[in-house]
Amino acid sequence: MKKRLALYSLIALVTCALADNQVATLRGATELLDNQVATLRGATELLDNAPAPSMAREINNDQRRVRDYPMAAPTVPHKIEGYQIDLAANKCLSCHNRLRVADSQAPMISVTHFMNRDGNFLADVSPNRYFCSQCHASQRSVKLLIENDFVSMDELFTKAGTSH
Amino acid sequence: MKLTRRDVIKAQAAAVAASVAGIAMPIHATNLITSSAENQIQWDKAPCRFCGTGCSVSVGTKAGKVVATHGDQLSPVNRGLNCIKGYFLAKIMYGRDRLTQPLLRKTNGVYDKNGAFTPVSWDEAFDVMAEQWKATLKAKGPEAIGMFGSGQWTVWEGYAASKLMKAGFRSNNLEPNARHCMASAVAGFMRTFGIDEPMGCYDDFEHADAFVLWGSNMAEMHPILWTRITDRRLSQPHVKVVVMSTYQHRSFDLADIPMVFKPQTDLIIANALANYLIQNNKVNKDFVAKHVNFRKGTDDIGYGLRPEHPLEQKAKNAAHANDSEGIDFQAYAEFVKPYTLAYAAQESGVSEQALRELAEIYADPKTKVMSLWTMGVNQHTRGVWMNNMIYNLHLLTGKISEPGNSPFSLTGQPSACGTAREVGTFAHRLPADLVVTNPKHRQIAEKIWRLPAGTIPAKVGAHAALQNRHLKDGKINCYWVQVNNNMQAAANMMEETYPGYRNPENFIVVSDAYPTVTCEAADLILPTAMWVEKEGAYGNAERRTQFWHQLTQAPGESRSDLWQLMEFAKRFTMEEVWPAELLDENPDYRGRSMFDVLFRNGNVDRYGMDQVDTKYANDEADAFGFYVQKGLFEEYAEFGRGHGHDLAPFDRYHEERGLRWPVVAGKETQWRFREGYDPYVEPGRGVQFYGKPDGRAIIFALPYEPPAESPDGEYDLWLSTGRVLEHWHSGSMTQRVPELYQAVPDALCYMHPDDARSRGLRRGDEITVASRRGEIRTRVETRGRNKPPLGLIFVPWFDASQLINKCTLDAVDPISKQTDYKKCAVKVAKV
Amino acid sequence: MWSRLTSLLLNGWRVLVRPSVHYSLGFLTLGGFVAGIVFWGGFNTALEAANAEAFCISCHEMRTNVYVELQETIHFSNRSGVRATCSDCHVPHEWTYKIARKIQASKEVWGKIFGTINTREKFEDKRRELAEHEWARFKANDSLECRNCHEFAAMDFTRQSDRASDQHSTALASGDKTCIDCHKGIAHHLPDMSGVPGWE
Amino acid sequence: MRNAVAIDTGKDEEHIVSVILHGRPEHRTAIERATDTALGVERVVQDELGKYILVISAPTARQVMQQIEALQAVEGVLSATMVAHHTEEAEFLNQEVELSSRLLAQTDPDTAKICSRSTT
Repeated sequence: MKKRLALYSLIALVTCALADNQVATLRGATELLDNQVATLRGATELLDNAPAPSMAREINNDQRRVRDYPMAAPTVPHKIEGYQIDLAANKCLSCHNRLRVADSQAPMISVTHFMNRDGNFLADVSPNRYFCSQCHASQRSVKLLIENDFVSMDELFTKAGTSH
Repeated sequence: MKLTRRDVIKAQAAAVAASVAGIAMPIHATNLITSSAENQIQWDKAPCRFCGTGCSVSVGTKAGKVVATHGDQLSPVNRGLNCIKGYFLAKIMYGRDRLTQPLLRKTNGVYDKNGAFTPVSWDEAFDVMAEQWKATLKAKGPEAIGMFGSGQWTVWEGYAASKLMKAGFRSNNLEPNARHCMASAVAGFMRTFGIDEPMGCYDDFEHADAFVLWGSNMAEMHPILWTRITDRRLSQPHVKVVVMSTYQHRSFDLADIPMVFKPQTDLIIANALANYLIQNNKVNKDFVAKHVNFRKGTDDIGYGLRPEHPLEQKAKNAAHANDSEGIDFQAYAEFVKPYTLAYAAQESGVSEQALRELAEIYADPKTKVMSLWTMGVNQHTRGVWMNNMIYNLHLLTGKISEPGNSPFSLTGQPSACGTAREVGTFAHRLPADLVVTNPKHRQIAEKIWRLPAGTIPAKVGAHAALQNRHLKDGKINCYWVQVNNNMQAAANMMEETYPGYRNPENFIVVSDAYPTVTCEAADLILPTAMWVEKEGAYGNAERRTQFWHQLTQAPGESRSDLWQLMEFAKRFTMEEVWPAELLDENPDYRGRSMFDVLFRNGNVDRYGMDQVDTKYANDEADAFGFYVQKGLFEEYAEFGRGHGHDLAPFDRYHEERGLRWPVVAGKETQWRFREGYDPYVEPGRGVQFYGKPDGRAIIFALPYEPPAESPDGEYDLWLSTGRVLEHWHSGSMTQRVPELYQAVPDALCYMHPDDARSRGLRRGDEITVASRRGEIRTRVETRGRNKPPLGLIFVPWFDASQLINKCTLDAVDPISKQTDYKKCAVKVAKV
Repeated sequence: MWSRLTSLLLNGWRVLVRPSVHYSLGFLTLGGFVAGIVFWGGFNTALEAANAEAFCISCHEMRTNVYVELQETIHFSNRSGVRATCSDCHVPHEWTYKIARKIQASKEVWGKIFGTINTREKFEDKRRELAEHEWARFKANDSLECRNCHEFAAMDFTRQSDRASDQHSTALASGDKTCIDCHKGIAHHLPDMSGVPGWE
Repeated sequence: MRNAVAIDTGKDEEHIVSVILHGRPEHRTAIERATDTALGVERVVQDELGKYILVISAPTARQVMQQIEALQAVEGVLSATMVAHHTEEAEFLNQEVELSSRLLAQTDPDTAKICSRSTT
C-alpha cells in the first residue's frame, strides 16, 4: 500500500482535527486516500503505529450533566479511580445511599434503584443495582474523535415549540 | 401553547409507561400531554444491538430519528435494566462519519487496487463487483469466492447470505465472525449432546445456589446477566460465586472463591474436579448409567496453524482431531486418576483449599450449580475439550437440564445463536444443525430451497482463519465482508489478514455503517443500514428469538445487508454461476437470474405487501415488492419445525418479547432434554439427550496439552486480549458515542506493578507491546480494573489506533477452528 | 503502661527460655532477633531498621496482601512523588507511643510465627479485626499519623474539590470528625464494612 | 448556592416518576379516588382492564416512594410499578421548552470543559 503519506503519521496525534477533515471528506464527494478512511485512527496507516495518547484525566468538577433523555444513566461528574465496590464494601453507596446523603450532601440514587426485579420496593438498594459502574462511568477530559449528531428530545421539542 | 421542561418530561415519562403497559395515549388524554402531535414520541421494542445477552430496549423515535432508549420493563431478560452501552444505544447511528455512498478505489476514473476511494453509484459498485465475481468464477470456480459475515447479521440476512453462497455461487467459503467467538462452544455441544445451544435458560439464575465462571468476565461482558447473579448472591446468603481467570478482573468483586490460574491449566483443574467426584464417590451413578456414554478423545491434535508450521509437523493427529473411541466408566476413572487436587494446585497456582471448595460445590447433591463461560474457554486451542470437560462435571453429577443446574455457554454477539448457529452460516453448516458433508442434509436443504439435487457442494469451505490464509495465498480472490471489522478482529494481522486483503490478485468488498480499519483495507466500501434502520431478528444465548420493526431511515444511500445480498443476486444468470451439467439436468433453471431462483422461488416471495404492517417502513419490501423478511423467515423455519428447532409463526415475534425455541404448540421451551419441560422428550424417559441416537450424552476423557506459544527468555510475557464494559467489540459503534468514548478513550496495557518496575516502567509510560509477528504502541496501567498476575499482560482490542491483533497468534482449536486470543508470548519496551 | 510493657516482655521471655524442640528454625532466628533487640544494645537502630519498608514486606503476609493493595493507591505513587511507607501511617513518631506500638507489633510477630494469617483466606478472615485495631488507634490519637503530613492549617480549600472543601471546612474544622472517619480504605482494601458507621 | 448544581441534596429538586398501576376493575372508584386525591399524583390514562398510567412528582425521592407505597396499599391495587424516573432542579423544570436547548448548552460541561489531549 502506498507509503507516500508517511509524513502524516508523524503528526498523527492531531487526530481530532484530522478526523474532522476526514469526516468532511467522507461526506463531500471527493477522493479518499488510504490513510483517510479509518477515521478512528486519524491519519495513521494500518501498518504504522501512532504514538499512544497520554492517559486522560478523569473530570472531577462535580457539575451534574444534563441528560439527553430522562432514562439515560447519568455519568459520574467526579473521580472514581480506585473506588472499591465488592462483597466487602461499596464506596459509591457510602455517599449516595439514601441513609448517607444527609451527611455526604451527595445526590441520592434514583428511587428506581430500590425496586427489585419483581417490581417490589426494598428498604435498601436492590441487589441487582449493586455494581454502580455497570451503568455509571466517570468521564475523561479528551476531545471527541468523532462528533455525534444525535438530536436530543429537548432540541426537537424546541424546534416543535418554535414551529407554532 | 407554552410548554415548560417539566411538561415535556412528564409527558415523556407517561408516554414511556404507556408504551410499556401497552395502553394507547390519546393525544388529549390529559393536560400533561402536549396538544401538538409533533411533540409525540413513538415507542417500540427492539433487542439491544450489542452483546449476546439479548436485552430488550424501548426505542423512542420522533421525526425519523431515534431520540431515546431505555430498558424494556416487559422483557424477562432485563426487566427494564440496561448496561451503560444500552443506555446510550440511541446514539450509535449518529456518528458524524456514517458512510452514505459506495466508495470504490479508482485511478483516472477506473477501478484500481491502489487507487483512491471515490464515491460511485450503487449501479457502478455492483457492476464492478459482479465483473470481478464473474471473472473469478470463470477462471477458478466457486472456491475462489468467499464471504465473511457475522453474528450481527439479522436472521434473514444470514439466511439470504447462506443461500447466495452455498446454493447460488455454490461455494461453502461462508463464515461468520462468530467463528472467533463460540465455534468451540458449538463443537462442544455437538460432541457431547449432538445438538447445538444451551439446554438451560436465564431462569437458571434465579434458581442456582452456586455460580462458577470458567473463563468469563460477565461483570463487564454480560452486565445485565451479572445483575441477575448479583441479585441472587446478595439476597441469598448461602449462594456462592466462583470466578476463575488467568488475571483478576471486575467479576472478582463478587467472588467468594477467586481463582487466578496459569494459562491453559484450566484443563488440569477440570480433570481434577472430575477425579475428585469419582474418588469421593460423588458420582450420580443412576444418572450416569441411564443417560451417559464414555469416550476417549484423540490427543496430540496440533494448533490449526499452517501445515508447514513445526507444531503441525509434530502433531500426530492433526488430521483427525475430532475422533474418539468408546470407553467405559472405569477407563474414564483411570484416565483422570493422575489429576489430583494437589497436582492441579501445583500446576495451576491455585490453592488446594480453593480447588476443594469448588469441587464440593459440584459434589454436593443439594447444591444447584450453574457453570458459565465465554471467551476464556472458547478462545482456547483446546476450547472444545474445555467445553466437553465442563459438561463432564454436570453429567457425572446429573446436574443438568433442570432449574438451577445448568452448564451455560454464553455468547458475545446479539445473534451468534440466532443467525450464525441456527441459520448455519459456517463453512460446514446448513440451517438447524444440518451439515454440508451429509448428503441427506444437503437433500433436505435443496428440497426446501426448491433447487435441483447436487446444487450444494459437499466440501467444507474455508474457516475464518483459513480464509485469511487463502486470501494471502491467492486461493480466494473475491471476498465480501459484512457487519464485522475483521482487519481489527482477526489474529495475526501483520502476517495474514493485511497481506490477504491487500493481495493484488484479490477484490475485497466491505459493507459497513462506519469507515472501519477493514474498510480502509478494502477495494469497495458499501454504506450499510444498521439496527432499527431495517426490520430485523436476533437470537440470544438462551435460544430466545426477538424481532424488531424498521423505525428510522438509513442516511444517504445506505442499504441493509439484506438488500445488498438480494440486489447483487440480480446481476447473475444461472449460466454464469452454475456448471453446465447441473443446468443440463435441470434445463428449466436456464436463462433465469440468480435472484429469481433463490428469492422468487415461491417461498420467499409468498407474502405480499398487504402483509407488511403499514405502521412501519420496510425498505426491503418496498424494493423487492413482497414481504422479504417474512418469506425468508418462514422458509428458514421449515428446516427446524418438527426437528427440535421449532420457531413460532413470523407475526407472533413482533408481539412477544421473544420466545425460546423449540416453540411447540405455541409454547416456548425453558429446559431441554428433561421430561415435563421439553416436549421432545419421550414420555417415561425422564431425561433424553435426543441429539444423540441413543439419547445419551457423552463424557469425554481428554488430557492436558500445552498452549501453542508460551513466554520464553525473549518474549517473556503472556498476552491476553479481550473487551471492556464501555465498548463493544472493535468499538466502531461505541467509540462514536461521546459518553462511552470519554469513559474509556484508549486501550491500555494492564500490567502487574512489579512487572512494570522490573522493566523500569511506571504507570502511564508509553511502551511497545511486541510479539514475533507485530507490535503496537500503548501505555502502562498498573492500577486499572484488570489486575494481571506477574508474567501476564491484558490489552483490550476495541481501539482502532492500537491494533493488538498485530501481535496475536492465529493458532486455532483444531476441532472448532476458533482462534486463541488469550495466550501468546510478547515483550514490552519503553518507547 | 510500663507494667503492660514489662508483663509483655516477661511473657515473651518465658516463651523464649522454653526448650526449643517444638519450634522451627525460622522461629528461633526470628525469636533470637527479637530477643536481641530487646535485651542487648542497638535498641533505637533496630527499631529504625524495623521501620524500613523492606523490613515490613520481608514477610509475605505483608508483601502479598496489604503491600500489593498499597501499590494501587495515591499513597504509594502520586503527582509529586511524596510517598507514605508502612511506618508513616502505622508507627507513631513520638517515642513512647512508638515503643507501645512496637510492643503491640511483637504480637504480630507471634502471629507471623504461628501462621494465623499465612494464607490469603486466613488474612481475609482477620482483615476486619486488623482494620478495626488501626481505625481505633487513629480515632484515639485524632489521626495523628495522617496529620503528620496532612496538616489541617496547611490545607488550601480553594484547591480542593467542592465536596472535599465542604467537608473539611465543616466537620473536620469543628473537630466533629477526624480523618479516619471518612478516609477508610484509602491505602488498603476495605474489610466487610457491614455495620461500620458511615457504611450503612 | 455555590454548589447548587454540584451537590444539591434535593432542597429545590423535583422528582418525576411515571407508574403503571394495575388494579381490579371492580375497585376502580376506590382506586381513582386514591389517585386523584394523592398529593402530586396525576392520572394520565387508563384502560378498561384496570391499568393506569400515573405521573408522580415530589420534592424528594422519599416522598415519591411513600406515594407509591401508599397506592400499593389501596384495596384492589394489584401492583404499582415505576417505569421512568427523572430528577432535576425545579428552576430548570420551570424553564419554557423554547429555551431548553440553550439551557443544555449552559449546563453541559462536555461542550466547554473538555481540554484536548496532550501530544507527547
